[in-house]
Amino acid sequence: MLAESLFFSAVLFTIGVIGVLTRRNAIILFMCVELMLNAVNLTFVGFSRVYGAGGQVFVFLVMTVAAAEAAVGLAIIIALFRHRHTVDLQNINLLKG
Amino acid sequence: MPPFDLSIPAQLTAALGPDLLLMGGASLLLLWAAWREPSQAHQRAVGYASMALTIVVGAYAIWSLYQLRSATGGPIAVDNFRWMADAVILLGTLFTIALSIDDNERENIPVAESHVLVLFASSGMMLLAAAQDLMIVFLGIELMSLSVYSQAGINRRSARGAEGALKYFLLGAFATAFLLYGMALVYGATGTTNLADISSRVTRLGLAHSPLLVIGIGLLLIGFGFKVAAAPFHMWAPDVYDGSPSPITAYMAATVKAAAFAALLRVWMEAFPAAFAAWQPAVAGLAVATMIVGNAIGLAQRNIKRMLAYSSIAHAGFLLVALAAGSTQSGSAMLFYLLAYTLATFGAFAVIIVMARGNDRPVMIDDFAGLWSVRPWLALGMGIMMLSLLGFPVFGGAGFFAKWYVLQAALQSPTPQTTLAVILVLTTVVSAGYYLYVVMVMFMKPRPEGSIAPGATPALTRAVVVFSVIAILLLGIVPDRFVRLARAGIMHAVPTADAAPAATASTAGTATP
Amino acid sequence: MLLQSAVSPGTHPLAGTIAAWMWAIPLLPLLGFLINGLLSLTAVARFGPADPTAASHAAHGDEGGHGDADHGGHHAARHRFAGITSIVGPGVLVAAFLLAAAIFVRMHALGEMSEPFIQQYFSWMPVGDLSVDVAFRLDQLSMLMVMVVTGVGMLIHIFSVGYMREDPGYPRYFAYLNLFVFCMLVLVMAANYPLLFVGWEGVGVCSYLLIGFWFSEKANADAGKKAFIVNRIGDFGFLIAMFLLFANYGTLDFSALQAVSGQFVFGGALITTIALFFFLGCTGKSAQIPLYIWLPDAMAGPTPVSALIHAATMVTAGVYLIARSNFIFAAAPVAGLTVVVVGALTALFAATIGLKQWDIKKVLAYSTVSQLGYMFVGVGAGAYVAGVFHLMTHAFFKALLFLGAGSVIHVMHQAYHHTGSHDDAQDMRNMGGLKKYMPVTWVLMWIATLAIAGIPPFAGFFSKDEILGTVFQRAEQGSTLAQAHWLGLPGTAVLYLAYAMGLAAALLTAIYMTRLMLYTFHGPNRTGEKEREHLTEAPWIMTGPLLVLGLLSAVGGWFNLPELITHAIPLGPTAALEHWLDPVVGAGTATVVGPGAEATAASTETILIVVAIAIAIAGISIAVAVLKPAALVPKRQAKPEEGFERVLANKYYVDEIYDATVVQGTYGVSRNLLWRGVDVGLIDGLLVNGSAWAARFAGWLGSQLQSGQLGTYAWVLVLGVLLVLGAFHHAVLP
Amino acid sequence: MIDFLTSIGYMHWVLPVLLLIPTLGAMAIWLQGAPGRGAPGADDVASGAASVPRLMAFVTFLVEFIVSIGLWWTYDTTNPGWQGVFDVPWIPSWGIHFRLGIDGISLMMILLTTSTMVLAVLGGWTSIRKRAHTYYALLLILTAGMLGVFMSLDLFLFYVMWEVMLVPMYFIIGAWGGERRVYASMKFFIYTMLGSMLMLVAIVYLGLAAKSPITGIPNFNYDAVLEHASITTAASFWLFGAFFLAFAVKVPMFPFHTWLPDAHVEAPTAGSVVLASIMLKLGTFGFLRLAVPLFPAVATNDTVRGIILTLAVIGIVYGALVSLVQPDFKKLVAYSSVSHLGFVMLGIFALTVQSVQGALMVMINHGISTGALFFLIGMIYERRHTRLIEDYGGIARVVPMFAAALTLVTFSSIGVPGTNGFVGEFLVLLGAFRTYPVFAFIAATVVIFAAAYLLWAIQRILFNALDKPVNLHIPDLNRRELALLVPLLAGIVWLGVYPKPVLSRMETSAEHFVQSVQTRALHTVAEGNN
Repeated sequence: MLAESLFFSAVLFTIGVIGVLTRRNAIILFMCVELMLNAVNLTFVGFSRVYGAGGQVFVFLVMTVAAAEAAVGLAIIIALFRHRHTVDLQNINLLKG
Repeated sequence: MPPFDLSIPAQLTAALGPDLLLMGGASLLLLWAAWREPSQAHQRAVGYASMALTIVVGAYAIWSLYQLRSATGGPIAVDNFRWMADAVILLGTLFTIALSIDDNERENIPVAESHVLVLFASSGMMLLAAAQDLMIVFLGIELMSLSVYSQAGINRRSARGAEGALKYFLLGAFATAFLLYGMALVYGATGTTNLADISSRVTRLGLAHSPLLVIGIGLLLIGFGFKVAAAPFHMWAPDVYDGSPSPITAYMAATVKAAAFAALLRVWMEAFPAAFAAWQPAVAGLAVATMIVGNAIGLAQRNIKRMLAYSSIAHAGFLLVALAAGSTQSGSAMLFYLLAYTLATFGAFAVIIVMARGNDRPVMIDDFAGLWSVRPWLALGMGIMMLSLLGFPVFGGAGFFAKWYVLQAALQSPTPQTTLAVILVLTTVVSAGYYLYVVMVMFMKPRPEGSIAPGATPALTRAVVVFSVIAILLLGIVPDRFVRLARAGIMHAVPTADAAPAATASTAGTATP
Repeated sequence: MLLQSAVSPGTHPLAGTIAAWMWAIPLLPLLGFLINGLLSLTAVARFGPADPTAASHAAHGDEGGHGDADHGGHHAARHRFAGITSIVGPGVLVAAFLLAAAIFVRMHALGEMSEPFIQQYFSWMPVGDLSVDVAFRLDQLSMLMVMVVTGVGMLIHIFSVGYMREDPGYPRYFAYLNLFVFCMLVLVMAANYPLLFVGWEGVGVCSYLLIGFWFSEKANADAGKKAFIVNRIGDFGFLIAMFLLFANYGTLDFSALQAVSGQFVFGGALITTIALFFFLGCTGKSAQIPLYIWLPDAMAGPTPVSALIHAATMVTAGVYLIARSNFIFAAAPVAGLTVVVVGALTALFAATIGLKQWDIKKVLAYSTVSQLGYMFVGVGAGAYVAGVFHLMTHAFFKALLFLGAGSVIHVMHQAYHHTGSHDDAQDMRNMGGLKKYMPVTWVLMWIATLAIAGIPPFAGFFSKDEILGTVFQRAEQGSTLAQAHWLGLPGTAVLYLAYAMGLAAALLTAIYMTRLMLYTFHGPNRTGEKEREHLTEAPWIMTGPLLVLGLLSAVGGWFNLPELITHAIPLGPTAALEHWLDPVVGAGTATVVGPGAEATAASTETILIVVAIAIAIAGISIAVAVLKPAALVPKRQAKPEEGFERVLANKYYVDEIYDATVVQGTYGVSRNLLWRGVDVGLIDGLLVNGSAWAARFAGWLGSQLQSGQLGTYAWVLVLGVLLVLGAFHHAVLP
Repeated sequence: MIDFLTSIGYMHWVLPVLLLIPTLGAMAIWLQGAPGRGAPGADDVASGAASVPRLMAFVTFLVEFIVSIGLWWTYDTTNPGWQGVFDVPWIPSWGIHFRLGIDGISLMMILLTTSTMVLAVLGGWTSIRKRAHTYYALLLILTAGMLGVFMSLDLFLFYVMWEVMLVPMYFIIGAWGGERRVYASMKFFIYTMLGSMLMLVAIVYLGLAAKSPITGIPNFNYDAVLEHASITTAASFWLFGAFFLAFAVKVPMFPFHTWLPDAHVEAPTAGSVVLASIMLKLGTFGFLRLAVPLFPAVATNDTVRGIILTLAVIGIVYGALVSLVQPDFKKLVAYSSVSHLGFVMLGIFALTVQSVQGALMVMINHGISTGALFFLIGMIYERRHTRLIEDYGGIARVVPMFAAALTLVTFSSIGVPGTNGFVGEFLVLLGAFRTYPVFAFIAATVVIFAAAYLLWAIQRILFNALDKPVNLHIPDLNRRELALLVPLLAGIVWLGVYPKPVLSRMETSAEHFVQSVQTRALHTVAEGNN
C-alpha cells in the first residue's frame, strides 16, 4: 500500500504543479496549490502507516494551516479584484523588471 | 542536558516564555486594535504598545540568553543561537513597527491591526528560530508567511500592493507545498520529524544516500530557498518588495530572511550534517546563482525598492555561502551578517520612506539626485547604508565585518570554499555598481531644477536611521563583543558538519556571551 | 665647509697647494648662475592675485604690464640689472680661469705627475656595493680641458657682454651661460662616470635652454628640443655603457676601472659593446652620424652660445670621453675602427653640406660637425693626443670664426634695425664686401680660416696633420687596429680609406671656408643703400676677445709641434702636449700601437705633410677661382638651387627622412596604435567598459525575464526545482 | 633632538597619534561647519565660508607633519626590525590586532605623505570653492587611511586602511572633479575594489593558514603570517595572484592602468597630487611589504617574475609613448606616471639592492616631481580653465616664475642628473641591469621618450609664440603658490644632489628585503623539493 499511496500522491502533486504552471486564473491556481498540499497530506498519511501517528498529526496541522491560508488568500484575491476587476493573472503585471 | 518537558510550567516558560509572551500580548493588542474605529491616533497608540511589547519580549529573550540554559533534543531548542536570532528578529520587528507608525500616517493607512500582524509574524519567526522539529518549522513558516502576505497588501488603496500580495501569496503557497513535500519525504525516510532524531537515524541507518531523504532535502531546500529569495526562487521578491509598503518591504527583506535563514541553518546543521556531501553542491550552486543573479540584475534597476530587492537576493546568496561552508563559523557568521544586514536594510528603507511621494508612485533612484544639497544628514545616512550593504570597511561599518565573517567561515570550512569566496567578492564588486550609483546620485548629481525637497523626517523614522547608523558604525569599529556573542550562538549540532563530534559539547557548553 | 671636509689624503704632491681649491673652479660659475638667475627672476617676478580663479574672471581690465616684455630682442630697453650681470657673468669666469691657470702653473711646475689629484666631497649614491662619490679628479687631461673651457669660456663671456647687452633677457642669458660652464667643468673634472654624466646631461640642458633662448620663435624652441632629444639618444648609450661596466666590473670610478682594466678581454665582445655604447653617447653629444642633425639647428641660439657650446666645448665632450676612456677603447679595436669610420664619414659628409649653405652660421655648424669628425678619427685611431690637440685648436679657431660671424651678424642686425628692414641678417647673399667696414674682423676671420683649412703655421695645420698622419701610421705599421677586422674589412684598408676621406674633407673644408670669406667680406656689398651707412666695426668688448682668439689660432700649433719641424727649426718644445698627456693616455696609445711598432720614416712623414699643405692650398685656390662673389644676388632675389646643389642645400634631406620615418612613425604608432588602439580601444573600451557593459547587459537581460507575469515566475521556480533536484542526483547514485 | 624626543617617549606613541590627528581634525572640521552651514553650491571661497575649514585643515596637517618629522631622527637606521611598534588587540575573537610599526621604507613614505598633504591643502586653497568643510574633512580622512596602510603590521588592518582611502578619494574626485568626474570616480572605485576584493580573500586565507593550533583563532599578525603560515605551493601562486592584482591596479601596472588617466584628469588639484604622490606608491609599497615577502618563492619564480617584469617594462615604454600624443596635459602626466611606476616595479622585481633602493627613490621622487607637476597644472588651470596643451603657447613671457618652476620640475621628471629624478631611475636601471639586462636595456630607452613628451609639452605651453590673446593676461604665481612650490623645488635639487640621508635611512630595510626574499625563496624551493 505504501508504494501505491506514495505514487498516487506524487501524481497528484505533479498534477497540482502542472495546474499552477498552466492556469491563469488566480483562484484556480490557488486550488491547484491546495491540491498539492493534499497530495502531501496523502504522503504523510501513507508514511504514518509505517511510523505511527506522527505523520497524521502533521496532516492535521497542514489542514488547519491550509484553511487559514485560504482565508488570507481569498481576501487578497478580492482586494486585487477590487482594483483590477479581474483575477486573470496575465493582466496583472504592474510590477515587473 | 535532557529536553525540556513542556508540560511542566516552569520548563515551558524557560523554553517558550518570550514566544508565549509575544503571542499572548499580540492577541490582546489585536482585540484592542479591533475595538476602536480606525484612526491615525489609534493606529499610533497600538503601534506604541506593540513597540513596548516588542521591547519587553526582546529584553526577555536577551535575559534568557544570559541564563545560559541549554537543552538537547525535543521540539524546541533552547540555546544561544535561538535567543540571538530572536534578538535580531525583534530588532527588526521594532524597526518595522516604528517605521509603520510613521508610514501609515503618511500613506493614510489608519489600520491599527497592521502592527499586530507584524507581531504575529514575528512570533512565527521566533518559533522558526527555536524549531527543532519539522512540524514546528512548518508552523512557524506558515504563521510568519500568512501574516506577511496580509501585510504586503495592507494598503488597500494601492493596486500595486494588492498585486504584490497576490503574487507573494500564490507563489508562497506554491513553494510551501514543495517544502511540505520535502518534510513528508524526510519523514518517510527517517520516520521522525525531530531534527536530532533525523540526524541520529541518518547516521545510524546510513541513510545519507537514501533517495527519499535526498529528494526530501532537495525539496526542503527549495522551500527555504523561496523564503530567503534564493535564485531561481527569487522571482517574487522584486515585485512584492516593490508593491508592499516600505516598512513591510524592509521587514520582508531583513527579518523574514533572518528567520528563514535561522531555521534553514538549524535544519541543515542539526538534521542533515551527515548528508553534507549530498547537499553541499546544491547549496553552493544556489549560492552562486543567487549572488550572480541578484547582483547582475540589481545593476539594471532604477526603482530603489526593486534595487534593494535584488540587493536582498544577493545577500541571500552571500548567506548561503556561509551555509555551504558548513563550518563551525557558519552559524555565528550568519547571525552577525543578519544583524548587520537588518540594520542597514531598515536604515535604507527608513530613508526611502522619507523620500516617498505617495500616490502609489514608486521611489526612483534618481529621486535622490542632489540629496546632499538639501538634506545632507539624510544623504549621509543613506550613503552609510549603501556602503554597509556593499560591505565596505569603516564607512560601511558592520557590513564589512559581516562579509569578512562569511569569508572566514567559507575558508575555515573543512572543505574550504575558495571558489565561493572568490565569487562572493567578485559579485560584491559588481554590486558596487548599483550601491555606489545611489551614493553618486546623492552626492555628485545636481538637484534637478524645480524638484521639491523631501518633507521633514518623522521622529520614529529618524530614530531608526540614527540608531542604524550609529549601530553600524560602532559595530564597524568595535565588533568584538558582538562577535563573541554570535560565537556563543553556535548551535550544539553544528560542529558535526566538521566531522568532529568531540568538539560539539565543548563549543556549546563553554561558550559564554 | 662641506666641500673641504673630505679632501683626499695629503700624500699627493698637489695636496695642500693651490690645487686644493679646485672645487672652486666649477663653483664660481655656479655662483654666477645663482646670482644671475635670481636677478633674472626678481626682475620679472610679479606676484599674481591671492585668488586666481576670481582674478581670472575680472582680469581683462589690466592692460599693459606683461605685453611689453618682448624677448625677441628687437625693441626693448636694456635690462635694469644689466650692470650687475655684466660684472658678475664674465667675472666668475675670469676668476675661474685665473684659479685654473694658477693650478696649471703649479701642476706644470711639478713636472712628472703620474697619479691624478682626486678630491672627494661627499657620497652621492651609496647603495650596497655601489658607491658613487661626488669627487673631482685633476689630471693632465682634465687640467687641459679646464683651461680650454674656462679660457675660451671667459673670452666668449666677455664677447657676450657686447653682443647681448641690449637683450631684455640679459641676466637670464648669463645665468644659463654660467650654468653651462659649471656643468662643463663638472664634466671634465668628474672622477667617475656618473658624475661625468651629470655634467654631460647638464650641458645638454643648458644647450637646450640657450638654443631656445628666444623661445617665442617656434623654430628656436623646436631646435632646442631637438637638440635635447637627439642628445638623449646618445645618453641612452652612455647609460647602457655605464650599466655594463658596473654589472661586470662593479665600479664606475675612473681610477678603479683603470685598476681593473687588466681584466678586460682585449677585443672581447663585452668591452667592444661597452665602447660602442659609449660611442653612441658621443655621436649624440658630438654630433656625429647619425645623430649630427641637431647641431645645425642649434644655431638658432645666440651666436656666442654657438661659439662656446656648439663649437668650442660641449660638442667636444665626446672626444674628451673617449680620451678619458682610452683604456676601454684601446682594448676594443673594432670599436676604435667604428669610431674612425664614423668620424671620417661625418667629416666628409658634413663638409659636402657645408659647401652649399647660405646661412653663415650654418656653414660654420657643418664645419664644426666635420671637424668633430676629424677629432673622432683621431681618438678612434688611438691618437688620443692628436684628437685632444685638434679639440683644443678647434676651440680657438672655431670660437673665433663663430664670434667673428657673430660680429658680422651683430652689425648686420644693427643696420637692419636702424632701417627697420626684416631681411635675413645671417644670409651671406645679403652681405659681401664687409672687409671695408669691419677690417679687424676680416683679418681675424682670415686667420681662423687659414687655421681650419690647414695652412701652416696656423694652429689647425698641426693638429689636423697629426690626426691624418697618425691614421696613416696606424695603417702602415700594423697596429692593433690594422690587425682587427671591421665588418669583414681588414683594419688596414679601413684606416687607409679613412685617411683618404680625411684628405677629401680637408679639401672641401678649404673650399667652403674660402667661400664663406669671399661671400662675406669680399666682392661688392649687397646690403641696401640705407643699411650700408650703419655698417661698422663691432665694439671693442667684442673685438677684444676676437684678438685673443686670433692669437691663439695663429700660434696654437706650438703646443704640440711635431719632431720633424722642431728638428728642422727649433721653434719650441717638441710634442709638449703629448708629454703632458702621457700619464693619462700613454698606456692606451701604447696598447693601440701594439708591440714592435716602428717610428714612421721621416720621408713618409714629410710626404704626408706636403700632401696636406697642397690639398689645403688647392682648396683655397679652387674656391677663389670658381666662386664669383660679384655674381651673387641678395637672398630675396636668389633663385632656388637645382640638381645636386639642391640636395646639398637641403642637407641630403636627412631631417625630412628622419621626420617621416622615426618621428612621425613614433607619433603614429603611439597615437593610433597604442593610445587609440590599445589603451582607449582594447583595454578601456573592450575590457574595462566592455565588462561593465556586459554586466549591465546581463542585468538588463535578467530584468527582462522579470516580466511581471506570475506564470513565468512559476515556470522559473519549477525549473529551479528540477535543477536543484538534479544537483542532488549525484548523492543518490552509489 | 633625539634626546628630547626619547625623553617624551616619542616612538611609543607617535604612530597612533599620527592616525589620530587627522581623524580628529576631520571630525572637528566637519562638525564646525558641515553640513549645516552655507548654502549648497555656494562659492565658499568668495563668501569666506571656506577660510575656517581650510585653515583648520592646514593647521592639522602642519601639526601632523611636525609630529611626523621627529621620525627622521628617532628612526634607528641600524635596526632592520619594526620600530615604534604599537600593538593593542582589536578583535581578539578573530585574532586581529591594531598593530602599527615602521621600517625605513614606511618611514620615508610616511614623511612623504605628511609633507605632501600640507602642500595639498595649499594647492586647493582657492580652487575648492564648494562644500569646503566636507572636502577638507575628507582630505584628512584620506591621510589617515594612507598613513594607516604604511604603518599596518596586521594584514586585516592593512586591508581596512587600504579601503578607507578609497571612499574619500572617490568623493574628492566625484564631487569636486571636472566634467567627467562621475565616470572617473566610479571607474576608480570599481577598478580598485576589484583588485582589493581578491586580496581580501587572500588575507583571510593567510590569517587562517597562520591560525593558532590550540585555540583555532586565525592570526593576521604580519610577522606571524610571514613566519608561520603554512601554504602549499599551488595556493601560494593563487594568493600571490590576488595580492598582485590588488597592487597592480593601484600601481598601476600596464594593462591595469586605464583608471588612472581618467581619475587624474578629473580630480581636483589636491586629488591628483595625492593620487600621484602617495596613492600610487601604496601599490608598490604593497609589493614591497606584502606580495613579495609573503610569497618569495612565487615572486622569484622565473615565469612569474618574467611576466611582471615584462609588464613593468611594457608599462615604462608604453606609458611614455602614449604620453607623447596626449592633448591634455594632465593626461600626459598621468600616463607618464604609468611609465615612472613601471620603473618602480622593475626595481622591486629585479631584486638587487641598487634596484630596490632605486625603486624606493623613484617612489619618493615621483611623489615630489609629479606632485609638483599636478600642482602647476592646477595653478594654470585655475587661471585659464583649460588643460589642453594647445590652448596655451608662449606663456613663459607672461608667467616667468611659473615657467621657471615648470621647467625645473620637467627636468626632474625627465630624470636629468642633478635632479632627484635621475638618482632613482639610474639606480633602478643600474641594479636591474645586473639581473635582467634585457629588461633594463629596453626600459632605458625611456630616457629618450621622456624627454620627447615632456619637452614637447612644455614647449607648446611655455614657449613658441604667445599668439592667443586670452593668454596675454594670465597672472603669475601668487605668494601662496610660490611658497608651496619652493619646498618641492628644493626637494628636487636636494634629492638630486645629496640623496644620501634618504638612501641611508632606507638602506637597512632595502637590504633586508632583498636578502630575506632571496634566502626565503631558496628555502621554500628547497622545502618543496624535499
